[in-house]
Order: sequence, then structure tokens, then C-alpha cells
Amino acid sequence: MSSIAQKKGFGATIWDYMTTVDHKKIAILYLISGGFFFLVGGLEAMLIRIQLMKAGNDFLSAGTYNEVMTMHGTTMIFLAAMPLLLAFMNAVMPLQIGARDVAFPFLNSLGFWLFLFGGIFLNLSWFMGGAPDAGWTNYASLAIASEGHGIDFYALGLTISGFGTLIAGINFVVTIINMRAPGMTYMRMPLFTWTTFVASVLIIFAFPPLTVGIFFMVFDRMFGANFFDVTMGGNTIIWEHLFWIFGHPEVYILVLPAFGIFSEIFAIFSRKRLFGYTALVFATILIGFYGFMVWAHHMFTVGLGPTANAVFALATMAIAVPTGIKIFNWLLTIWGGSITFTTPMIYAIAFIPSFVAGGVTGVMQAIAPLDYQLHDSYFIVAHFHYVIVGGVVLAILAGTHLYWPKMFGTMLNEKLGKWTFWFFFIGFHLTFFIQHFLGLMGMPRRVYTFVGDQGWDLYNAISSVGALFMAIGVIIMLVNVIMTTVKNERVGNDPWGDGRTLEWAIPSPPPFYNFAQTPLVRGLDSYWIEKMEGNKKGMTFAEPLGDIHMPNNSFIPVVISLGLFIASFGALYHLDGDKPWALPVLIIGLAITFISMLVRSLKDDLGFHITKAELLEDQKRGETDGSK
Amino acid sequence: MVNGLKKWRLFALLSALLVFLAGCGQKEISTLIPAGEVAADQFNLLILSSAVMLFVIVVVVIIYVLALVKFRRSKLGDELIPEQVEGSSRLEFIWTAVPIVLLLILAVPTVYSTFDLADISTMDVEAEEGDGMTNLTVNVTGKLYWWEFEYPEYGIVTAQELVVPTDERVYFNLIAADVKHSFWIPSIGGKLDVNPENVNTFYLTFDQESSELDDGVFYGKCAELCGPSHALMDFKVKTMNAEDFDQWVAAMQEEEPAPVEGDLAQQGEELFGADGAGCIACHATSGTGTSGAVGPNLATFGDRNRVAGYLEHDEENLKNWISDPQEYKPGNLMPDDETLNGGEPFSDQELDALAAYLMGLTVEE
Amino acid sequence: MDLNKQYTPRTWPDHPETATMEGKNKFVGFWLLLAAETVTFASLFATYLALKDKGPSGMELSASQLFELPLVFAMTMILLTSSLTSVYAMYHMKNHNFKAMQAWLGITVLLGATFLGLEIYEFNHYVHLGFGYTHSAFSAAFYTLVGTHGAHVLFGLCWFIALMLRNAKRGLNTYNAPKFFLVSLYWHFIDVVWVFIFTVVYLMGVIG
Amino acid sequence: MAHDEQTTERSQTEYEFLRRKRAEEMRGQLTSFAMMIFLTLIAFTAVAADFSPYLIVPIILLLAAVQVVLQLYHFMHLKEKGTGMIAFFMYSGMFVAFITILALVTIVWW
Ligand code: HEA
Ligand code: HEA
Ligand SMILES: [Cu+2]
Repeated sequence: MSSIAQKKGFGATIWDYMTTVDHKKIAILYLISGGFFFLVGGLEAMLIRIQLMKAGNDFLSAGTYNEVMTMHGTTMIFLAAMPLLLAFMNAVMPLQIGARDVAFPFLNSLGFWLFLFGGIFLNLSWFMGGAPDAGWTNYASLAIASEGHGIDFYALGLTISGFGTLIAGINFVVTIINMRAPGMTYMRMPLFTWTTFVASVLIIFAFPPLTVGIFFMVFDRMFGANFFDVTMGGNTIIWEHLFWIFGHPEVYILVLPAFGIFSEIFAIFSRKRLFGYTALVFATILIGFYGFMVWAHHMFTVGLGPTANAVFALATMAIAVPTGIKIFNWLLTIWGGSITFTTPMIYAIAFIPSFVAGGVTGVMQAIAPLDYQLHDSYFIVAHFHYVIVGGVVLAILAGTHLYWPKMFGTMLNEKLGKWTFWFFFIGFHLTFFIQHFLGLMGMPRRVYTFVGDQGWDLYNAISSVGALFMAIGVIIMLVNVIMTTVKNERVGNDPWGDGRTLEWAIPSPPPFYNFAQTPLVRGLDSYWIEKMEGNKKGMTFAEPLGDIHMPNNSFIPVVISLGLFIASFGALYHLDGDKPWALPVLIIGLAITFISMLVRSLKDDLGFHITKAELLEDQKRGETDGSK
Repeated sequence: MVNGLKKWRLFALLSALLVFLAGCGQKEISTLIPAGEVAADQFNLLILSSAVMLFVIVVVVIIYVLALVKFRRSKLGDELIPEQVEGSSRLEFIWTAVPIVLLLILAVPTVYSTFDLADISTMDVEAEEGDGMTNLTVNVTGKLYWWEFEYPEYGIVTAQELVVPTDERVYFNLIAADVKHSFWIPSIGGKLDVNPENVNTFYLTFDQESSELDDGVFYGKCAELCGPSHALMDFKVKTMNAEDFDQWVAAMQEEEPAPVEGDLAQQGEELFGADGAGCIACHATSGTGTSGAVGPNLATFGDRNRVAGYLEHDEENLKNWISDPQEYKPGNLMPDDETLNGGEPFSDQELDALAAYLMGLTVEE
Repeated sequence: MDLNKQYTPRTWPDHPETATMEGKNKFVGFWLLLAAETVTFASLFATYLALKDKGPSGMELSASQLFELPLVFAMTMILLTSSLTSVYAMYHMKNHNFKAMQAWLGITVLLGATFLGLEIYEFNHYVHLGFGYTHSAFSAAFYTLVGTHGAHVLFGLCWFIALMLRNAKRGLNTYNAPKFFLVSLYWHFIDVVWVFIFTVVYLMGVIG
Repeated sequence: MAHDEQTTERSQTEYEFLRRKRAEEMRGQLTSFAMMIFLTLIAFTAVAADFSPYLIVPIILLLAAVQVVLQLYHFMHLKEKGTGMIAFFMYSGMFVAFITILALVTIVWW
């Protein structure tokens, strides 16, 4: 495979990526686009911090600030953090369970392109008459009142990318249920696979309420429905509920895969089996389950009444227990291990105190009467950046270093990696620790400016400096990526030396058909088991070498997504009433989508076979087991 | 109960002084320096939970540091393959049980306080002779970037500056006239949303007279994003003892505002809308009335602490505001001066007159 | 997989829908989609319940005045029956009796189309009473809930027809058997949703 | 995939057994259908008969729930072996559905 790829021209490579259904390539697509959106969201964060650097600053106007703030939250959550995690899930999870690919390779590609086109659509709002400006939570009364098209961009963009995510979720769950290699029982699955599984289940149940809520909003704005119009009997609290029924599970969708990445890292770089594997699995499931019963903790001040507040307060607190189980199991994993401080590992080590700090402030917010003070203040901003940046973003950075060799066959520079780490880590605490106190001192969030001499000036300045540090860290990382790619020093199967799970048993990057022969799994950490038993191949095989059936590439996912993208513009401008071209655009877009879907379902697509002879050929060249 | 609360308050005050002597913000606005019973309760919860959380963090950090110190590969040698421990049900039990206990410790006051702070049963109870409790009710309406305060018992309305007596419960009925807002006076007590579809009710108690503060007022905030000028949707709170409060009410209730003094101010009054058109179309200048006005009631404008809720209270800012409201509160609903003045901006002289008139509107002396 | 492979009832697998890996994946994946749809409809139902009879002050039309049971009863019977006919189709699929399967699917489609026709008639009737989509929060919630169900019916019909036409010539094999199976699952799910619609919207609406 | 299905020719007895089994199953389906119709009739009559809402509402909701079980387990074959995972997901979905509905009917209007 690699030999074929090298011969390709640039255009052919692009075409290859636009039509690919290979989970490893889709992972790279997710990584690139998620990374891009992370930079965009980060840039918006920098704008926020510059504006709030000093009292009464006029760097951004009031309206622009709200757009920047809204787009920062939306971009980071939907277009950066989730896709980046999906990148790792795609790259690693099928390998970890010894699968040939995901269950629905075509849908995998469709999911990606929907996400990308949705994300592009959302961000085009900047150039086409204004971004959404009602916060990432898009509360109904304000969103309905918002002028211009910002909110429509939000609604339509998130709908499209939300479908993409839902598809990805279903796909992963089916993959894990159906495609595990022989011997890979549920209780032998690596933790990253487990967290992928639970997070995907959360996606399946959490995205529908969001989609429904967004549709209500679209109908209200476009067809004059009255879901949220109070004078017509509507009720804006419905939006809040639907949003948070999605929104709270969403934060666990983000953090569970992050936990999974860290679980892998702790075990690898302590050279030790995960302590309390069963408990970790159980805690993951429990967190997923609780995730659906606590959403109203975002609504303590709405006026739901003391009974509801008390119930949700207690339910929320309960989540601290399974999360604590995880924290302590990780601690006991490194306890008694042999710890080496590689870049991924220092991220993991930094994660523990950062996340615990963020988690305990979460529990403080769960105390409803206390939350009356904390809600919508900078304390909340501090809380969620501690869990998100200190949990999810650190995991993404760690995962990037950890899995880079597996995805690209070359290692990121360790020294630059550590520089990135220190800048980012110090900057992160500098930025957000102080925000707890800003909140306690009465500073509300989502303010575009503040009046001086309220005791907030110094703290805001410090916070802004911290953000600068983070930016420097990110820039060093970009440099690292470019340098590594240029140098392109190839590495073998298990570049970290202590890999434990199946993905480290095959070449980096793996051949496009993954395992030439499906492995037989004989226990938890199966690669480690083989290694300890001195098996040079790193795998025991479950089947003789034979033909492999592979799916065909397809361009249809791009077309389907493009159709919706076009249709969205039609829908959006149809609203204006004075644009006769809008309706045809809407219809043409939908037609493109439906016709390409029809083509897909009517045309038989049976895939192709890689013959045994070809595999033997590859094997001789050492491309299937990395022994070259 | 009340006695117990007093003790709590004392305790809260002391701990506030001790723990946060440095860096706990300003009295006018910081939740760390509570000036009301509700804020004090919440502050105590903050201290309690912080202590629990600190304990959790300390435990985690101790294990963590020990592990990192003891088990580095550089110390243990490169070749070591550690024992592959599976787990331990005893440890597992401990770190399940201890957090549960800690959470139970938090749960009890949480539930108690949740119900306690939501208790508005005495709202409509007539004050008994001599118990000193008058249980004032204020109807608050949140509007695009300003606040209206109606005192239904007294038939008076004011805006932007809430005036309340100390040492008694004040009940608030909150409703939004347009989009959702949230009513927050950080140093007095936690917030409650101001929804467009329903009236939310809660109470606060004000324990300190605002005249003791450097700025003479407590700061109130809108805490729910409500549009471009959400950041500027501030209000101020004047607290005074019952006697002063009664006087203020009486002054507000006077049907006829005090006659305007001085030529300039009279000219301003004229401009303001003596003939019923102009500013007066939206802004009332008498304290009596009901809620629902388009613009803030200006009866007490001269007594106010800020122009437009957040600008320094001087004529300069007032004139700036009148001549270009959008500059100071983007997206607010006040028309620009050309619309108000028949297509022409106000001249300097006219602005002076308006300012003189408005600054003279006062019910305090 | 070989598309031209011919099966006889004797060689036809017992569970044709999950005889291949693709079939197994589709089967599980489709059920997951149905689980997601359950939550989707729950959100719609929840909103409907919250907004039932809510409208501008002085609104006159309410659920109990609007809904009439005879029509709903007829629709219910039709849809339930179509559920049974699709079961018959699957019965014949398992017996590898392609013609009978197509026939029963045809009946199912006819019943589904009748249902849809009645629904359109019903909506049209309400609109003429002045109960349009923009009439009130109640009307928006009602039309969105019931209309989403109707859209599902429509989609199901198109799916049935597409499959029947596409495979008319080539008969049953393990490549298309999962597809037939899934659409019949979908049809049952639509029926399940309708059971709640007639109970929660119409019956409880008439009660008031 | 590598594991494509194998074709086996069944023996006559096996074949007849399967057919009989399926025919029997089909009879079972007919019974379920009859029950569904019956339950629907009860629900409609109960409403038409104008009993107290406090009585009717729980009853018709219960009847609807029974119908769902019939559809899922009989028409949609959830009763067959190897569908445990699927049933688990459907129940999870119903759980989320339930709390969503519960929340919106209890804490939206207060
Ligand atoms: C990855 C994201 C993530 C994660 C993991 C969490 C985790 C938690 N969150 Fe957070 N949260 C957000 C993202 C996240 N949150 C976001 C984005 C918002 C704001 C949204 C917005 O308004 O824009 C928010 C807001 C938010 C609120 C609403 C505040 C408000 O607006 O008023 C609340 C209230 O209860 C809360 C609570 C919690 C709790 C209890 C946890 C728990 O899961 C934490 C559990 C972890 C621990 C507790 C630490 C480890 C445990 C131990 C070491 C054991 C011992 C501990 C104890 C006994 C306490 N969060
Ligand atoms: C995954 C989620 C995520 C992440 C990673 C971040 C990351 C950051 N956030 Fe974010 N934030 C949110 C999610 C997230 N945030 C959400 C949901 C909100 C709420 C929004 C709302 O209220 O609606 C919010 C709100 C929010 C606020 C409050 C705004 C307000 O209430 O008014 C602030 C203020 O300081 C802030 C700051 C930051 C900073 C400094 C970072 C930093 O960690 C960012 C670090 C990254 C960089 C610094 C990258 C810089 C890169 C470059 C400079 C490269 C140059 C560019 C090119 C080469 C193209 N965020
Ligand atoms: Cu939450």
C-alpha cells in the first residue's frame, strides 16, 4: 500500500482522500479538519482574552464580541474537540479490537463529510452577514429575537454536522458489537475502546433532543411556528431542557474518550496493567448512565422549584463517585509501575490534578443554593475550562503525540513536545485558575466589557497573559508537526516500546486492510501477553491467510453532504423573502442529496477482494507485520 | 432560627475577613463579602464545600506525588517489568465509600438550603403589630438593558436603582418584558432568572446600609446573555434603614414633583416634553404609577449613582448619553437624538438644559 | 458475495437477514437508529404535552374540540393491519417465496398510502377550521409531532417501493434480504409511534 | 468479508420442520395482531364511553405500553435469541425518552 501511495501525484492523493472509506484515512481527515477548527476556535479565544485584557477595552464591539464568544464555544465543542476525538477513535479503535474496518465504511465517510460541510457552513457566517450571537447554548428568547442570519447558520450548520456525528456514533457501536476479533470479549476490550463505546451510545441518545430542539428553532424562524414565542403560547424553557438533555451528556461524550486515551497512556508508560480494569469499565458505564439524569443542574436558577433543584443536585453529586473511582485507579496504576516521562505521559500526569480541580468545582456547582451565586459567573467558565482543557484538550494533545506514529509512521519530536506541554500547561492554569475568583468576586460571564475598579482588572490581565502562553504552546506544536513531517523518519510497529494493545502489533501506519490475518485474542492487553510470552509476531492468528474482502471507495458521501450544504443556503436566504433564487437553490440542493442517496442504494456495491497471493507478496516485503 | 442566623452571619463575616482578607473583591459586588442573609448562607456553603474539596485534592495530590517520586523508571532501571496487579476490592471499596460520605456531608445542607431559600410562604402574610417585619414586595421587570422596580404596596415605580430597607425580607417578583435576563446582586444573594413566560419569586435580605460603602450602593447585574449590551445591564441597590426607607417612599408618592428650579432647568423641562411629546412619551418623571413603561422612570434621576446604569453620574456623561445612546449601550431601544429632536441633533445649549433638568429630578435631599 | 447465487427454499438460510456480516451490521445498526428515533419522538411528544392547548390569550380551538375519533380509529386500524401484512411479507421471505412477499408488500404499501391520504385529509380539515401551523404553540407542536410521523410513513412507502422495483427481476438473495427486513422493522416502529400518537394526542386530547 | 456465509442444502425433514415452525410462528403473530386490535378497541371505547379521565388515562397508556411490547417482541422479533444487546439499547432509549417526557410535563410549567 505504502509503495502505491508514494507514486501518486498530488491530485490523485486529494481524490483518494475525498473518496476514501478507510477508517485510518478518515481519521486523518478528522484530525486535520478538527485541528483546523481548533486553531480557529483558539484564535477566537485569543480575541476574547484580548478584549477582556483591560477594563473598558474597545478592541471588539459589543455585537462582535457576542459573535466571537458564541463561535468560540460552538466551534470548540462541536467542530474541534469532538472531531479530534473521533479522529482517534477512527484511527485506533478498529485496530484495538482486531477489526478489518468499521462496520459501515461508507457511512463513516459520510459522517465525516457531513461534519465538515456543517462546520464550514457554520463558519461561513462570518463572511455572510454575521455569526450567531446568542451563546453556544442559543437560549430561545434571545435566539428568536436575534436579527440577521447568525442563528440560522448555527441551526442549519449544527443540524448537518450533528447528523454526521450521529452516524459516527451508530457506526462505532455496531463495530464494537459485531466486529471484535475472536477472543476479544467485552471484558478484554482496551479501555479506549470501552470509552468509545459508551461515548458513542451517549451520542446516539443525546443528539436527537438537540436536533429536535434545533428544528423547533428553525421552524419558528422560518415557518412562523410558535414553539418559543411566549405571546403565542410558546415556552422558551423547552429549548433549555432539550438543549441540556443533549448538553450534559455531550460533556461526557467529550471527556470519556479522553479518559480512554489517558487509560492507555498510564498503562503503557507505567509498564503496568490498568489497576482495577473492571472497576474502570463499570465506572465508565455508570458515568454514561448518570449523564442523562443531571441536565437540570444547568438550570438551577431558572425557577424549576426546590424539589427539582434538590433532586438534580443530588444526582449530579453522585457522578463524583464513579469519576473518583477512575482517578484513584489511575493513581494505583502508576503506583508500583515503572514510570517514564514521555510527552504523552506528562500530559497524562498533568491531567490528574487539573481534572480533579475542575471536577470538584463541578461538585460545588452541584450544590444548588451555592450555584445561585456561581451560575453564569466566571466561576463556571473556570470550571468547564478546567475539565475541558485540563481533561479533553490535554487528552487530545497527548493522543496526538501518542498516536502520531501509528497514524503517520513517524514520531513527533519529544523535545518540542515538552516545550508545547510546558507553555500550554502553565498558560492554562494561569488563564483559568484566576477566573474562579473573578466569578466569586461577582464578574458575570458573557460580558463584552467590564467597568474598571470593581476588583477585576488585575485578574483579567493575568488571565489574558495565560492565554498567550497557550497560544505559544500551540504554535510550537504546529512547528513540531511540520518539522516531523519534513524529516519523516520511519518507525516500526511499537515505537514507544511498551505498547500493550493490538494496535501496536501491526506496522505504523498499518496496511489498508489492517490485519492480514485476524488475530486471536487471549486476554486483556493481548499484544503485551504475546510479547511476554516471547511471540515474535506479536499476534496469534485466528484464521489462515486468505482472501480479504474490502469495500470500494466512493465519492457519493461528498456529494450527499454537498447537497445539504447547498440546500442550507437556499433555506437560509429563502427567509429573506426577497430572494427568488433561494427556493430553487434549496430544491436543487435537496435533489442532489436525495438522488445521490438513491444512486447509492440502487447501485450494487459489493467491494473487491485482495487475493491471498497479493497478501503473500506484501508479507514478503514485510508490510503486514512491520518486520521489514 | 433568627438567632442562629445571626451567629452564622457573624461567623461568615469573621471567616470572610480572615480567609479572604486579601483579594476577595469589593464589598459592593463580591460574593465573598456577603452583606445579606442569603449571600451569607451561600457563602457558608462555599466555605464548607471548599473545605471538602480541598481535602479531596490534598488526598489525591499526596498519592500522586508519592507515586511520581517512588516509581520513576530512571530510578528503577530500564529493564524492570513491574508486577501486573489486577486490582484490589478493598481499595476499590474505600474509594467508593469515602467520596459517598463526603457527598452526604454536602447533601444535607444542600437540600436544606434549597428548600429554605425557596420558602416564600410568608410573602403575603400581613406583618404583625410590632414585629418590625414588613415583608416588602418588589416587582422587577427586566427590559432590554434596564430594570424597572415597582412597589405594588405603595403604588410607586422606579428604575435602574433599587431602593430597599435593611433587615427585613424583601420579596421579588421577576418577569422579563422581552428576552430572558437574570437578576443578581452578588453581595446580597444568588441570582434568579427573569423569564419571559412566568413570574419567578424569591427573597433577599439586606443587612448593611449602602451608605457605608465607598460607592454608596451595591451593584446588581444581569447574569443572562440578553444581547449586545448585556454587559452593561447593571443596576444599583440603595439600602437604608426602615425609617429612611419610609421617608423615601413618602417622597416618591408625592403626586406633584417638586417645582423645577432655575431657568436652564425649566428650559430643559420644556424640551423634555412639557407638551406631552418628546422624552416624556417614554420616560415618566413621577414616582407614582405602575410598571410597563417603554423607558426607565426618571423621577429619581438626580439621586442616582450612575447614568445609564454604569456611567459615572455627571452631566458630561448624561449629555453624551442623550446625544448618542447607541454609542454607550449598543442595541438599546432609545431613539437617537435626531429622531427625538425633529431631525436635528440637540445643540449644546439644549443638552445643557436637559442635563440641568434631569439632574434636578430628585426625591432625596 | 455473489449476487447471482440462486437459492432454493431448501438452501435459503434460516435467518437470511443476518446471514452475512453486512446483514448483521445493518441489523444492529438499524436497531440503534430506532433507539435514537425513540428519543427523537420522545422529545416531540414531550413538547407536545407541554404545549397542549397553549396559545395566544383567548385562543378558542382546543384539543377536545378539534379531534374526532372515527377518522383516527379508521387510520389506526389501517396502520395496524399494514403492520400485519408486512409480517406476512417477512414470513414469505423466510420461506423464500419471493412472489408472495412482493404481493404482501404491495398490500402494505396500499394500506400505508391510504393512511397517509387520510392524514392529509385530516390536516386539510383542521386548516380549514383555522387551525393552521402558525395558529398557536399548540398547533405547531401538534403538526410537528404528527407530521413527523407522517413523514416517516412517506419515507417508509418510498423505501418499500424502491426495494420492490429494484429487486423485482432478480428475486431474493442474502444481499437484499436484510434490506427487506429492515424496512419491515421500520414499518413496525412507525406503528409503535402511532400507537402513542392515537393514545396521547387523540384519545387524551378528546378527554380534555 | 472473509466470513461469507456457507450454503447448505437442508434435508427434507429439517426443511419441513422449519416450515412448520414458521407457520406456527405466523399463527402466533396473528394472535398478537388480534390482541392489538382488541386493545385498541378497548382504548377507543373507554374514551367514547366518557369515563372519568383519571381512570381512562392510566388505562389507555397501559394499553399502549402492552401494544408496544407486542410489536417489539412479536412483530419485530425481539424475543429471539441473541437480541439482548438490542433490547438493552431499546430500553436505554425508552429510559431517556421517559425522563425527557417526565421533565417536560412536570417542570416546564410551574
Ligand atoms: C468535559 C466537560 C465537563 C465535565 C467532565 C464536567 C463535569 C462535571 N460538571 Fe460541568 N460543565 C461543563 C463541562 C463539563 N463538566 C460545561 C461546558 C459547563 C458549562 C456550560 C455552559 O453553561 O456554557 C458545565 C457546567 C456545569 C454546571 C452548571 C453550572 C451553572 O451553569 O450554573 C454544573 C452544576 O452542577 C456542573 C457540574 C459538573 C460535575 C458535578 C461534574 C462531574 O462529572 C465532575 C466529577 C469529577 C470529580 C468530582 C473529580 C474526581 C473525583 C474524586 C477525586 C473523588 C472524590 C470527590 C468528591 C467526594 C467531591 N458543570
Ligand atoms: C472544547 C472546548 C473549549 C476549549 C478548548 C476552549 C479553550 C479556551 N477558551 Fe473557551 N469556551 C468554551 C469551550 C472551550 N474553550 C465554551 C463552550 C465557552 C462558552 C461560550 C458561551 O458562553 O456560549 C467558552 C467561553 C470562553 C470564555 C468566556 C467568554 C465569555 O463568557 O464571555 C473565555 C474567556 O476567557 C474562554 C477562553 C478560552 C481560552 C483562552 C482557551 C484556550 O485554551 C485556547 C487555546 C488555543 C489556542 C490559544 C490556539 C491559538 C492558535 C493560534 C493563535 C494559531 C494562530 C492561527 C492560525 C495559524 C490559523 N472561553
Ligand atoms: Cu452538566
